[in-house]
Amino acid sequence: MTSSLDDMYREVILDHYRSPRGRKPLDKANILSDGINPSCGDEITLSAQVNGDIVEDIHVDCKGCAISVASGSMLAEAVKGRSLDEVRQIAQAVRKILKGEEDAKLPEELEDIESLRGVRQFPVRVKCALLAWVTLLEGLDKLEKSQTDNSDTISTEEKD
Amino acid sequence: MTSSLDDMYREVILDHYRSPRGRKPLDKANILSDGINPSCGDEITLSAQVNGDIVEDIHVDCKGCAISVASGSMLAEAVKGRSLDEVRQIAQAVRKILKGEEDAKLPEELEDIESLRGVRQFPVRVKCALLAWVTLLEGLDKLEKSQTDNSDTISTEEKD
Amino acid sequence: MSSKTKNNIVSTIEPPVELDVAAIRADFPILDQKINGHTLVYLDSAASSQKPREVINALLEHYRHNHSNIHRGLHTLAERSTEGYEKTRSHVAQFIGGVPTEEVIFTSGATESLNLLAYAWGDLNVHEGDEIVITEMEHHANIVPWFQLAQRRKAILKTIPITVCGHLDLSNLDTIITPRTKIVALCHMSNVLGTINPVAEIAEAAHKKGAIVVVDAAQSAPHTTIDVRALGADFVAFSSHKMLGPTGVGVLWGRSELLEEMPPFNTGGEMIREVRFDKITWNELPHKFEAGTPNIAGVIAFDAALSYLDKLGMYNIHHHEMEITRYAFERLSELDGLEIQGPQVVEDRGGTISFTDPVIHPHDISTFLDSHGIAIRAGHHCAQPLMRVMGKVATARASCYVYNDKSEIDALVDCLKDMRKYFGV
Amino acid sequence: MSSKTKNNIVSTIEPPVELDVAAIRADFPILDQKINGHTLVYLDSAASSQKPREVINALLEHYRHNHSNIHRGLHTLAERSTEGYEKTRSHVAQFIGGVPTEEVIFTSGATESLNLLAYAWGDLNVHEGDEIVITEMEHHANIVPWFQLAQRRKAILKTIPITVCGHLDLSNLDTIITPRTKIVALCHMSNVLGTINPVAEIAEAAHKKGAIVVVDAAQSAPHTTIDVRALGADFVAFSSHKMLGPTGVGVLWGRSELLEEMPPFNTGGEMIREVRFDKITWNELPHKFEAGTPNIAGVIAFDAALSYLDKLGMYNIHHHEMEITRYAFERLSELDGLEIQGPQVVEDRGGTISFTDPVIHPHDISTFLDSHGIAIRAGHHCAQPLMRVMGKVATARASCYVYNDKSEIDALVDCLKDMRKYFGV
Ligand SMILES: Cc1ncc(COP(=O)(O)O)c(C=O)c1O
Ligand SMILES: Cc1ncc(COP(=O)(O)O)c(C=O)c1O
Repeated sequence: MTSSLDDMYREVILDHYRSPRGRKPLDKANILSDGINPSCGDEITLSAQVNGDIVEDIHVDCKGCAISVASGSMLAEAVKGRSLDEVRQIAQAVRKILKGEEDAKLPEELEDIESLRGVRQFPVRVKCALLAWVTLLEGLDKLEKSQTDNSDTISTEEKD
Repeated sequence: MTSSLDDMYREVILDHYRSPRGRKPLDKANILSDGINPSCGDEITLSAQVNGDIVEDIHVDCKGCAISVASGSMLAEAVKGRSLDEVRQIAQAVRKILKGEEDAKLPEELEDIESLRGVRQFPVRVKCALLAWVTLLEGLDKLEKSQTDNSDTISTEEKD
Repeated sequence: MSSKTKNNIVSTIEPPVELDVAAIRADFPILDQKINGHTLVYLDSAASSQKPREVINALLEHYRHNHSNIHRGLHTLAERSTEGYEKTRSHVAQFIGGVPTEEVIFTSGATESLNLLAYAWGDLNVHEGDEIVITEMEHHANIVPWFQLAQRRKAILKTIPITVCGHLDLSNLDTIITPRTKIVALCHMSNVLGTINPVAEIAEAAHKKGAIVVVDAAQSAPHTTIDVRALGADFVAFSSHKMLGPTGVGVLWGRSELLEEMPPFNTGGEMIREVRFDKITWNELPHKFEAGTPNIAGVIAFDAALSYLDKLGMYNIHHHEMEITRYAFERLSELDGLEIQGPQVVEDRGGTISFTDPVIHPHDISTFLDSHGIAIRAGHHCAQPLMRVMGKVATARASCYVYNDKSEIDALVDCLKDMRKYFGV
Repeated sequence: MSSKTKNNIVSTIEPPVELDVAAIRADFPILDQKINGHTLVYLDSAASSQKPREVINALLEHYRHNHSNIHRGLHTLAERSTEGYEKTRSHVAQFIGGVPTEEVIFTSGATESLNLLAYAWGDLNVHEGDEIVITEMEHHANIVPWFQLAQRRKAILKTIPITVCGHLDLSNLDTIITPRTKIVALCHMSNVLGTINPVAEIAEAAHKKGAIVVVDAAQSAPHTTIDVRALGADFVAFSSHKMLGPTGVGVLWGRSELLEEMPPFNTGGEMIREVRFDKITWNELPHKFEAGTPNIAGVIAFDAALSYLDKLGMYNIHHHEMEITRYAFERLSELDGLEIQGPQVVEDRGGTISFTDPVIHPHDISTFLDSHGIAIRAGHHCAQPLMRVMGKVATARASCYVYNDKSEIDALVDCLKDMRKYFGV
């Protein structure tokens, strides 16, 4: 077993992989965002129920590798109950961490996510770890756009 | 001076090059054929006056290298006064000689042309030596076609 | 060379000669290295093959002694380079069944060969309402150019479906290929399923309806004897880099009648006869389709790759890979639930084995194997539509070639077992 | 690297560093050989340059240790190959003036780069009655694709004429480039005349009329500092093989705004995002334009070529070639009646010298020189329209590069004198 393999597949990652969080589909959602990783075929569907400013619940359905599944599971755990601003900050911090920017900071209680740093040794897999977070950011952007768009508020729920 | 250079530029070739035959323009012509060698820019204009079955006079205007000029000059010398059939046979024999077919035969009095064999050691130059002869063959084909074409005999003279 | 000719003619009656894999491996310098502390086991030849010393040396020799631009030059180096380049063309012509040399066009790869066709033959001959038929098992290189052509010409793209066993389903061929069909484009061997398709049979059906047949031989040319006429193909495309040759070199073979009538694709130097600002005439075949300075060194070294394949014999290579595949099937069956895509009968397929674990994702399989020195590929293998038909997001793919042996299958299977323990699933 | 940056910034004030040609020659194995009994004098670099050991070794190293297909792979060799390939992309981006990496697209050569543009940008943006402006001194690669585009789109091809001295005649630029002009395509340096064109000035005129500017830098990228932004270019094309790199590799640089709006050219693997039989989406830049397996080894070795050029310094290289050209002009003037085409002032030109003898045809010059080990080119140099303008059928062309020195000019001139005796004219 080489050490770099264990660097990537840390115990906490394997744990998220084996029992991913946020797998329960939602009845209602006002964030709905799909992501694919064209180079390897990972697919993710992310839906979230936002109430006022707070992400009340989130559903992450990820068909992908241990890294993308674990990353999606960590995301589900991390964003639930947080404000949209916080969520955006976390997602951006994870993106920075995965791109190797050392100064990116996460709230202390989210140190699980720090374990994704090990993925950086596997450049091709960085995309897998990123997928969920990028998809989330896109979903947030869409939500924001639909809210600031005065003409016609798009209800993402209707997309179902 | 390497020997293969002298193989190509034999004395007889240099002689034809320095004073090419058949340079006098014709008043009338019923064969008119242009040739170019696109890979190197050689250009030839060949016109001949055919009376009955006999090539009475020929004009070869060649802008090209020593080999193509000498080859054109040899052509002018060789075909004048011969029948169309003979001319065609000679042109085909030269083509064979230049393509390395050993059994190609030329009338004895045309042994000058044999000196073109040396060009075969310079594959890129074979095209130069061929140009005049291929252009002649095309001219003969055109003439034949216009003669067998019952509908409308094309007078190549008018092209001037 | 003689073994090649022999194989072409009497391949089905003479017994194959077993490859001396140890000797072959010694010709491939790259194989003699450790990856992550383990001896490299290279099972990714369907993506790109490794190169024998002869090919590497041919590149070296070219740049050390002979390099120059070709065709236009009158000096010694230009002649050497031109001669080397044209020698490969003759070799290719012979390698694919003995076709006229001028029917062999060098491109930068199978992908460019297929694009050339879609643009140059397609735009000339495909009109509104016409049909282009491909199959569900095509590589993107044999899908996207036709999709784009169909878009440009308002034509219809149709597909021949596959059966659950990974064969083409020809039961409705008559309704799929119609008098409106202009092109039937299909792979000779699938890069995912390994399936060898009955090209000649389909070609006959296509020709009856007046369609031309384009064969993507990217996966078959490296592994089996190719006789383009016997296949009934009108055009055939393949890449050097998958058959022991350098990257950046591909072949398009086409029947000269068709090539003659086609306009050029890329234009520029070499492919013209005469250029005026008001009129341009094209050079003769094959130069009409080879614009600009080609991959001279690559083409020249490709000759050495073909010679290496000739020496081994394509029939022997195919047989060798069938043996390994048979063994791999046997050993992989030790892994419960592991699913192998494509034909289960080795006679119907090449040595490209796609598989999925019921739980572990192909990426994780690949990363885990790599950490033990084993190189396989994981993903959609540029065949997303096929993945969708198979109901998979991705597969793991182990593909073998002349330098692989059964001990490497053992390494693969043992490592897959360790992997299951590691992931604890 | 530092020397490159230095040259880019302060090139006009710092004195050039003289090239150590003896040391450079030792890096080029091909130069150490006899041709027809004479030491090779290679004066044909404008057609294709020779390769230093570093480039040859990079190819070797790739195939001996690192080869795999790129981008799609999750194993060590795939990562090494991908990393090497992308490293060259960054290097090119820096080499041409520090542009965003995703604006650098690898092609098979300058010719393909220009074709890509003519098809992908041209078919999208050029409409009936629009104008495409080129110059009289273009290489066929920068004529024929535009001619074809004009034919396809019923557009008009116009040319900027040249003066008797071999410069562009810009006196009527205002009437040549009009509001209907969509594309102005011109070479930075002529491959026949050696002329360096005032691209920035023409680009300004073109942009004022709303046209885009395409620069054929095939002859300048090897010999001078290129800053694509300073040139005012929208697209720039060049080839690796003319600048110490392998054959089969080219570059298209383009402004990302323009590249983004363009459809892809070749299609297939790698350049897609998602493929369904009814809908296809494209990958992001630069991958959208790189379909299929590229010339991986060639691109990787191209990095070594750029490093070699960086080390010497483009400014020093240009200066070295000006010195040789100056000397060549001097010595060639000893030959009565010998006519040199193009600018006679070395500051206006590169080290590519076309000449004609009043009597002896360029082919004969080339063959005679070759028999004495001297490699030059003879012919129309893929610039037939220019030849017609100059009233020549062909020219002889001697072109120099980093490994040439003045003693080789002496050899050339002495041999030309012998030649006149030999032909007795
Ligand atoms: C000015 C110019 N443009 C374009 C080209 C075409 O380059 P390539 O043949 O490498 O595609 C050349 C080289 O011959 C050239 O000299
Ligand atoms: C079946 C098939 N067709 C076409 C291609 C494209 O070949 P290339 O990428 O060499 O152009 C491939 C290789 O990936 C393939 O497997």
